Amino acid sequence: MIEINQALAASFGLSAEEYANVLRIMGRTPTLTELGVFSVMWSEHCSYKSSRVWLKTLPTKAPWVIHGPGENAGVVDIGDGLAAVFKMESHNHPSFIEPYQGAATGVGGILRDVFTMGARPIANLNALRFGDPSLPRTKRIVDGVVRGIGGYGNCVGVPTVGGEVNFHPAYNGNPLVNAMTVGIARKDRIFLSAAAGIGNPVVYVGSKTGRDGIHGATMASTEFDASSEDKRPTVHVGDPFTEKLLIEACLELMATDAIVAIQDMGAAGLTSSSVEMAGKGGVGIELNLDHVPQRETHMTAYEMMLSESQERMLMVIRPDREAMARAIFDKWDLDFAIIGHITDTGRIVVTHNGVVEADIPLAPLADDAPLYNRPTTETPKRPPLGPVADPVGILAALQKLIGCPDLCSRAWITNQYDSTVGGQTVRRPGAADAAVVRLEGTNRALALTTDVTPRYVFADPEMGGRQAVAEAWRNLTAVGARPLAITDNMNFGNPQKPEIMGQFAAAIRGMSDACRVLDFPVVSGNVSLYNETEGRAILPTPAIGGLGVLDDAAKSMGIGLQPGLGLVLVGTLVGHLGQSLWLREITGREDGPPPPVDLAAERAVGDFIRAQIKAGAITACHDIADGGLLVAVAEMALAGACGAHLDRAPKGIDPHAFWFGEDQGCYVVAVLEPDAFFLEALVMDLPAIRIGQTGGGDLKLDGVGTISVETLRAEHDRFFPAWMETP
Amino acid sequence: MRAAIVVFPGINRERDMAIALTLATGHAPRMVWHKDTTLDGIDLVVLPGGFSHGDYLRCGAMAAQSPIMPAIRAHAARGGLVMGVCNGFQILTEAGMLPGALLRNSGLRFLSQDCHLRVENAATDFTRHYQKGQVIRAPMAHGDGNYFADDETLDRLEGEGLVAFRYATTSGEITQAANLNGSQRSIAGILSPNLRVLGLMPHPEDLVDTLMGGTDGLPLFQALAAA
Amino acid sequence: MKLVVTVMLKNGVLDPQGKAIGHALTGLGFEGVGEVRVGKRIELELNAADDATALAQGEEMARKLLANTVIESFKVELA
Amino acid sequence: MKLVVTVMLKNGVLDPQGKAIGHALTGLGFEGVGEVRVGKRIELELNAADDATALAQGEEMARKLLANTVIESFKVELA
Ligand SMILES: Nc1ncnc2c1ncn2[C@@H]1O[C@H](COP(=O)(O)OP(=O)(O)O)[C@@H](O)[C@H]1O
Ligand SMILES: [Mg+2]
Repeated sequence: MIEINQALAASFGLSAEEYANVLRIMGRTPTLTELGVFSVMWSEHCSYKSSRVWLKTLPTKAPWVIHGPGENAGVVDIGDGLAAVFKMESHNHPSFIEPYQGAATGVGGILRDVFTMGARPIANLNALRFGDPSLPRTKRIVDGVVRGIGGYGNCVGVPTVGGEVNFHPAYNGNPLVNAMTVGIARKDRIFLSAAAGIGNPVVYVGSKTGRDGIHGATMASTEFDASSEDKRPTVHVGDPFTEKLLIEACLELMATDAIVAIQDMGAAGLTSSSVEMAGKGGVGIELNLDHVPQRETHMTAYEMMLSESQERMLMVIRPDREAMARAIFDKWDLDFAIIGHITDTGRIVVTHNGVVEADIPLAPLADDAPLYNRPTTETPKRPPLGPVADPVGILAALQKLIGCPDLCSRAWITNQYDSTVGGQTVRRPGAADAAVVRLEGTNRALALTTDVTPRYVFADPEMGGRQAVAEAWRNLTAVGARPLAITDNMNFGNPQKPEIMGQFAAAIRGMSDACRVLDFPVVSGNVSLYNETEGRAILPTPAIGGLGVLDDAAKSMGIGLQPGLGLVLVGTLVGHLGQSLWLREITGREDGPPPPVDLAAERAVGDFIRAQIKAGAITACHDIADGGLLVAVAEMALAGACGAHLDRAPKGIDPHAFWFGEDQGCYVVAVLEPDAFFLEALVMDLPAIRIGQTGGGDLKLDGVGTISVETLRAEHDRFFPAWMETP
Repeated sequence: MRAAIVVFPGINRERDMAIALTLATGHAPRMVWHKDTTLDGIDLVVLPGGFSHGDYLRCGAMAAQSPIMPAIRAHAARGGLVMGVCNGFQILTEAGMLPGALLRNSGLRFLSQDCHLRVENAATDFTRHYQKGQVIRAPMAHGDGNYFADDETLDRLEGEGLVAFRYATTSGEITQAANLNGSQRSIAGILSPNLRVLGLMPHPEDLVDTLMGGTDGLPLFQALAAA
Repeated sequence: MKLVVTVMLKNGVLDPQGKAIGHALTGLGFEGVGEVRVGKRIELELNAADDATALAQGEEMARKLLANTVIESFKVELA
Repeated sequence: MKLVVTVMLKNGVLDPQGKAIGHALTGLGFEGVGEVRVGKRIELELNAADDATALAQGEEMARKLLANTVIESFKVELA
């Protein structure tokens, strides 16, 4: 027998104070299973103990928000009686340990958060950050993560339509894999997790339970099984086939009135799902683990409660619908087992082999969960960059930038993701600033994007947080969509370090400001802390997943140029080179403050662009982001296989600052009638200048020189295949 | 044209296929569960794309043993129309209803991109609305589309005009570069000797709407609707 | 008892996976690596009357499902 | 000489493929099928000084490339 004491609690990740609280709540020494339940429910992952005070400050409301944070995923009204259900979630650590399975199960997990609410998943996106490409390890991780995302998403038949990829040495020992899923449901048919109905059966469906991913701390306690080390890796293996069956079976059951409450078994599987369902419903729950479908023999209560086996769900159903529900899961060859029932005790009681293994009052388990207001220190402001000379010339810089790992073509990655399954993908990866997916059977479409610029957040967390939200909003706007809401994935280092907690707090402040001004609330999200190796934190990375709606899918805008159009820059461009890719790639410096985001201007320019797209005045549209104006134009040229003749940089601004500055709130648009367009901008008092004319097969820069679109393409396409397809 | 789509567990392009068929025929196809055993009153049976049984073991291997398969064979034996796309093509080869096999893509990676197909035989109920030699675009999305058969089989397929589509360049040339998955003789789709069973890897059903980038796939469904 | 069914691609069927592995091994600095072929090993618990029955069942499983004899050959053994 | 490297998922690691195969075999009417597990068999020609060297090289190849030791175990033999 293992002795339950503070040392064991510490090895489970509970502090002395937290363990004292457990003793107080229980009024006795907890059992091993009880200690396990407390440790996972009070873990950073489940309790948000370091981040909760800050998350509460995020704006979460708007007339179109149906469910904000607190449910499995956020829900927004998208018109026509439909709702979009979406969330983003990280699988950073598992993807470092085993890139393929880590990424694959990340996709599986976020899919479940969405279909558990009654939504059919219609799109996946991802936000990936990797270390220095020159390290062999980085290559192995990229290969595994990309295969894993494709392996799972392709098999379940949800198109992967967008995402982003960055490289930076700060991620050498800690890659980030953030996966986002978007689903569609009828807005009056949303399923929630609050349990109800005393006596109602608690049903387990999906895959059998094995000893997958049981808390590392316990792994070390070899008492459970002397030879277990080798036999029980903490890695989860995903089974997308079972997930696909689970999606179909759940949606089939959801078309009936059988389900009272439903929740996926995510992190801390049976524990968190049962505790949260009962807790939210203000009821009690009794589980008999003898009935849990098991894949392995001799599993203990502790193991079953903490197992993170994938592709499982927990439901509370109406007792008179049991036979019908069982028949549906039988049809799909999935396990279906009644493992308990709802009680009025306000406690979770777990029995196994006739022994009560856990009996915990639910209210204190939730209410007395630790909550820390951790100390913060502000990130010092960066001094202005000062003048920087151009060492290489405009075209040489363009060639270098368009081919660098952060800007080169992502086709090698996106060609491994099925982006067309479903037959509704209007704008595929690379074709527009946001992916556009039509809603089957309607003219409506959703626009989807993921964004954050970690180097900005690192230099100035508040401005960087603001920029991340603004960029997501801008990308949705650039395809003509009305931005509705975001999900976020807060990836940071160790929150016990004041400078890291300071980054977190400031990023949240910046995000909140942007959300407010842009009417773009947060409806779901995820926090991933302790992203450090050997004491070195990652760049603070609050990844934003944005969702917008287009009333008419046919009106969505791409970035590809066509010949015979005027090119116009809308927005104020002063040539901000601080933290720009030009500065990093051309001069080797990561310096200066990031570009400021003027939220009022952002909103005014964006609303104007959207209105002009709707009015049919714009033929192609791209925002200015990484790499600046000239990279934006080059990307438009590549996407449309059409060149452009560009005017000289305006007087009073260095040409390299004009072409490569990363000023915010700016768009490049191709318009058929520039004069009419300028007039519209003038009326709205918005800055718009002509920058050139489309046509031909080259980018011709007045007073600078010419480079062919095909040369640019060769540079753009080279990096990934050359890197990944050579041993 | 009364069409049925067979739903094997794990397939995922049945909805895409239903949309294309509905568009061309004006009415929704019947969805048939893999455990059903009859296909009464059906003119065209479609085996859609996806990952039947997770593509575990070999793509299409387990689906080829489904309870519905005898009915599909009987339908084909009566001269009924059968079309297998992607996973459906793999199922048809695993079931022995079309010759050869589909191996792992030669580059060992999943391929999701548009490809171009040259129509090799336009005198079938599937391809009548195309011209022989015409080049059409279609999305591909597969990890195992590398068509393999022994030389004798390949010679026979070619000799009897049973190659329906080949991977080609936009101008219709057959090149190694255009043959993205490494298929023998660039074969993308083949026919049964009576020209009534078609298997092909790319997805014409995902290119039937200008909004999704084009309608190159539509004539195939229109031809079927008129068959 | 436990059956082991080994399934390999037939000679003459190109094995891109084997080729890639051979390539990668050479790239990693291993010398003298010749042809590499990759197949499957399927281990299955079987409750059969005796060894002969088990082997016969294994043969049938392989022919019906575990191997595609157009491209693969197989071998059935008791573990 | 010829090396055979067998790579299997470790015990306790979910084998979705094996699960599906077991299910399919039962569906086909085979009785008494218990757990099924699927692994890889890699056969490689190797030009090594002697058997011991070959086996040692095979071990290294497995550790470096052929097996994912986080979730897989392997065995190296001479054919
Ligand atoms: N950074 C965040 N911003 C907004 N909401 C968040 C954030 N992090 C977590 N949430 C919300 O907190 C709840 C719990 O999240 P999580 O533990 O990830 O759920 P699950 O167990 O379903 O994966 C969810 O409603 C989620 O949307
Ligand atoms: Mg959840």
